[in-house]
Amino acid sequence: MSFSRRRLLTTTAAGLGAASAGPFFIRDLRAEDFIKVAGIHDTSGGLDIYGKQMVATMDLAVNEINAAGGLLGKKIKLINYDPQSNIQFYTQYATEAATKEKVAVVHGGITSASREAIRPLLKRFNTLYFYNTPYEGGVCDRNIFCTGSTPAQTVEKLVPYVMKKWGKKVYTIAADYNYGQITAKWVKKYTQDNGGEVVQTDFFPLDVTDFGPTIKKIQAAKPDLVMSALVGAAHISFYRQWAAAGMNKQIPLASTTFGNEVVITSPEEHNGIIVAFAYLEGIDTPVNKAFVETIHGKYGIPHMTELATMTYHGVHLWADAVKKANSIDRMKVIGALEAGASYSGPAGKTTIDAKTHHTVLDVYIGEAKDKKFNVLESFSQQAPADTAAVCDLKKNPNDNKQYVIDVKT
Amino acid sequence: MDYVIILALQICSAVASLVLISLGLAVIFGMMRVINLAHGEFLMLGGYAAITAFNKGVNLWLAMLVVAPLTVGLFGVVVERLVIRHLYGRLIDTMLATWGLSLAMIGFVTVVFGNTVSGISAPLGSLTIGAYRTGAYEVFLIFVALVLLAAGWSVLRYTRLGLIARGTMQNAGMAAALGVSPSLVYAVTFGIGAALSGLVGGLLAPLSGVVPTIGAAYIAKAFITVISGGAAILSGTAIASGLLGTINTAATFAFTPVIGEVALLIAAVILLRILPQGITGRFFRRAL
Amino acid sequence: MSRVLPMAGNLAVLLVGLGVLFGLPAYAETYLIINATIFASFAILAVSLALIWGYAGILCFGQAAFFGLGGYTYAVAAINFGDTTGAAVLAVALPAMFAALLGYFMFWGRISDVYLGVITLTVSLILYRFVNQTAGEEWNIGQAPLGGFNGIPSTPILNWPGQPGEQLAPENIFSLAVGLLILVYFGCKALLATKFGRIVVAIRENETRVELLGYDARVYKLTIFVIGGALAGLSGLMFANSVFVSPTMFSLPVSGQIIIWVIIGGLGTLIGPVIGCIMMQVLTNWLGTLNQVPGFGWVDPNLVLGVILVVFVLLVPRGLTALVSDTYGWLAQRLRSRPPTAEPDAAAQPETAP
Amino acid sequence: MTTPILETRGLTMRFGGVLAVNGVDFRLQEAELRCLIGPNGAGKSTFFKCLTGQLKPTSGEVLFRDQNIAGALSYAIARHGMGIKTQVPSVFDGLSVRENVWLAAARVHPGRMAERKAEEAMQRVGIGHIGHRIVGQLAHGQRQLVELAMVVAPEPDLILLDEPAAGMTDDEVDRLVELIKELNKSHALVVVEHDMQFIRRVAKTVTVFHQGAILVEGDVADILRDARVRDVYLGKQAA
Repeated sequence: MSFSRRRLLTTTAAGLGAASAGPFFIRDLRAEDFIKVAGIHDTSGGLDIYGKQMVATMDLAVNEINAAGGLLGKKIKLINYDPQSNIQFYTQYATEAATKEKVAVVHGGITSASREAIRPLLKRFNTLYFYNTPYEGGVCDRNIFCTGSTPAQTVEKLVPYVMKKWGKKVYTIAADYNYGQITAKWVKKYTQDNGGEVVQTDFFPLDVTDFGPTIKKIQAAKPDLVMSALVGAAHISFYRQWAAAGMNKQIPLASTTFGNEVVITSPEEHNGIIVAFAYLEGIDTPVNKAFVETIHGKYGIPHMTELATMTYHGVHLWADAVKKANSIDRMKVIGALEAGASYSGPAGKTTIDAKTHHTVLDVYIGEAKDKKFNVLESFSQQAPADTAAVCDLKKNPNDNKQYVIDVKT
Repeated sequence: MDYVIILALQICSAVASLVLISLGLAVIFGMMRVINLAHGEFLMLGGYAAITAFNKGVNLWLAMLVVAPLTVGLFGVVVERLVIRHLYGRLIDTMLATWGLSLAMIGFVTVVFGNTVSGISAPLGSLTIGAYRTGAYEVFLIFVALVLLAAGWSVLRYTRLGLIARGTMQNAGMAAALGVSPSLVYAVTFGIGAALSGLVGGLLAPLSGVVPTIGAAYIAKAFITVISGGAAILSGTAIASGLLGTINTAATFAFTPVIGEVALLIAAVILLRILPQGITGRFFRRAL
Repeated sequence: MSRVLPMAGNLAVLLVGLGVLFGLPAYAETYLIINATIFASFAILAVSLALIWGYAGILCFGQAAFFGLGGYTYAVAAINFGDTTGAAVLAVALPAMFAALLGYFMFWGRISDVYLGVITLTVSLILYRFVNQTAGEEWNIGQAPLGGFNGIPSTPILNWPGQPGEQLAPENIFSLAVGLLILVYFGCKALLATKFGRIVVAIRENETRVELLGYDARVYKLTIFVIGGALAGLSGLMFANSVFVSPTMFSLPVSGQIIIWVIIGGLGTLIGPVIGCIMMQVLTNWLGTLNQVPGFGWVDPNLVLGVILVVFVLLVPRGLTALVSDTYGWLAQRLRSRPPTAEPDAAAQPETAP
Repeated sequence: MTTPILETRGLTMRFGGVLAVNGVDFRLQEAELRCLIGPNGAGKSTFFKCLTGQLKPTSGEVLFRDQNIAGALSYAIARHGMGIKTQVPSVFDGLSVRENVWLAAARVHPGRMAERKAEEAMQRVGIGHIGHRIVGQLAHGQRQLVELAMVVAPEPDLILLDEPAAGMTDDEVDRLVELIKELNKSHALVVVEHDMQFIRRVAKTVTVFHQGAILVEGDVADILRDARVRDVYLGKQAA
């Protein structure tokens, strides 16, 4: 398949293109003055709560790089697409970014489904791709860098911590999709490894809002702690109904997903919940304090999550690699990133793991307290052990799939 | 024994919650043969009204019980005048228009409030039943559902408004015969239906929180409950809620929440196949 | 209106269709080809509802059920078979069979109107719920994991019949989608011109009378419903080849979107919904590129779509096609009646005496 | 004694507590023309609906050509050879007159034949000149004629006409009377009508319905002199 012969007739195509993407084609006249970078994040629809802050941090990172003189003597031009929480638009915008805008890199995707929609496309069109969301792990593809944490990195630290604190009998509730399913398996594995027992695991579709029956089932099971991997707006109801039943005073909660929920729930509902992420707003470093201040102030985002902070790290990791490679050529940049690229920012130090194209990152255990998370303990430079068990891009550079990680319990 | 009580309570709670989320829709459907697909967003708006008022310093109960229904009721009257009025007798068109309205409301609320509005905690604390605890507020909602049904029944049975309403349910021309303009009856009905939705939206906010898209979680269930119930506003809704709520909860306890949900949906499909006009289309035809 | 106009219309549609089919791949950029492929797959879906709602009067609130079923059948079968040809056939056949079952259940139960709407809606919700919770390994069908919320990202692309491994290139998928759309469009036109098609339209007008004339309306409704289901399945197959299958294919917003295309384009026409579909796709696609500055200036697509829908139902209830032809008729009349009298209303009055 | 084309035995239709049709025994011979009269609400239209399958009778038998069709579906009864013009014209408002009649003819005749039969039926009823018009835009009387043409086109054995003359002009009524007489040469007909002038012009035998049952049956002249019949109608008027 050759797309190049069509360039000859681009003028005609621009006319047709104007119908579906009017505002863009005028800017193309001066395209060579910029290095174009695309962000594809849902800023409307059900996922906008994350998408908006990811767009903000991406904008911040790009502005910082431009203020410091840009890259290779050029300014970065950021093109944002809003796929409206609809997979179909990911396909369309990724194709547009790669083939029409010819961007140097695409950052984006929130759900795993959206990542898997655009990953093969961007590989086909030879466009570098950064996915900055914590996810279930297992993606093995040399064209993508996954900067978010995976369950093994966070669950491994969280489970022993809360078991030591609260007890050995665990009840798991998780969102019913790949991420929740795999997280639940890791919870089970680490609980057993630490001499405990998961008495029950319940899965909830992402639109369930009524947790009454479950709360009663949990009471009947009498666990020492509840491990939550609930996700999304509907599932916030669980924390409310849990507190309304007075259960938050009875059985403690731990989670690897309770993040932005801290803004939406009240202190009575969330105080005491213990979480583990690769980033928490309460990280006590000057870099993070400045970062949080800018995001709150200039961008009006009330609370920063790992997704948005890792997006910020991701953009900087890419920019540093471009400088090092002295080129935006995809293979050269990948080479520079694989050569142990590392960035220290608000989330601490993030290092690219060449074998998996995931990151070695700092993990923080924190406690929700009055709409914030206090850092209780931090673990520096945790390797992506789960993906590493199935993926070795040094050995198999042509690998191109998401492995299902077999969690041995 | 405790477990049986708690199970029974949970079933009551599920039934009450179906009654609550369906009632506003049922009033509008029963009286006007209008399916308001923006019903979920009316509930959402009630939640936002209550929370906004509360955050502005209004007493929580006042915010939920007065501000929410008033706001949404007024909004309903405006919607009726601007949109619904032009579409009477065109069931499908009203469904489409109210659906457009629902999308627009989601968009509008997102633009105005964003999507990180803090919720309010449920008041009243918790109850202890043997070894179990449950939210006192959930029990309060069961009580509210009963009160609303009883109040609705009394109004329909004993007041002049109820007489007019019953007349209109039987025959749209009846209101005119009673010397009341049907246009006024419709505006008032839609307003009352909307106010009920607002009230319920306000009451549910402490349990479900508010996000612009929360309406989607309610509308399908409310729609299915009302249509399964049939034309009689109160008894239809109550019976359908009782049946579907019990099936849902029993299946959730026995299996998983998904199976509970699917059991509810399958029950509704079978019900409609057996009784194509809904429960009260066949039985209890003269009920309210 | 004379017979000349519809003929000219068909010819125009055919020319535009063939122009896109052969013109676009030669001139347009890749992203336009991909977009056009998705538009064409959806346009087939629009035709499927235009047929059963616009002509047979069956308002199906769950057309997405057949769409999703088509996509999933294709993905699961293609992963298991290796060769995709059989999978493609199944992707049309299985939704058709499902439509036959559901249609039998509804039409033999004499369910119509809003009750039919609720049942179709509920059935699509059941499928949505079911597929959404299939993330676990116990939900593998043969080689194919159903994948739950994430769908089946590894949906195979169609291969040339009999040559597994020889995948169709994006241009081929595009040609297939547009070619199928043209076929489906004229196929439906031809179908509606037959005796069967005319009886189906008569059922929409007055089902009781059709029965009193001795036609079993249920059989006709079931047949057209099955055809609609098969077309929706075909659309799902093409969508699976241009994006991939995920549970959102079954979701309420998808069903809703189809209804919006039909109402905006014009109920009771075939070309209207196709135009409505493409217009709405272009519009939502464009809305997603507007938010260039974070922090302010968000245009919420929901708000725009909602307002459009309300405005159309209130002011343009017969859709764009009717608006265009009415405007054309009005202009023609203005031009013709200019010399002696300019009172077109007066001439139209006497016919409607009570 | 010849076998009747239509016979009902104890035909009963109950709606909740109301007996709309109450144990009706009715007989109609081949090629007979019968008029049904009775005050509003006497059960005439309900009786028709039980015959055509639009309603499923609560009890009783309907023998059409010796076959019990009680409870059968309308389309099956129509295929058996029964045609009805309903009280409120039941036509396809969105379609042209020609399409309306063609749909009726096409059930029995294939292809070109259907078109010819439809054309014939339109001529017979006198609507040949308005074949291109959309039915929804016609006056009430004309819509009645369209429905009549639809009943005639497939040439059923038994024709039921529910208030065919309502809303017609004098000219149209004249043509209707001619048509009914002509149809009666080869078809059996049952006609419900209120207009006594009309009844006098077409009827030989009349059946009077009252409160869901047959009050009296007989020759048209006798019936119209019958005191009970007058009471029924006058009582209605007095109330």
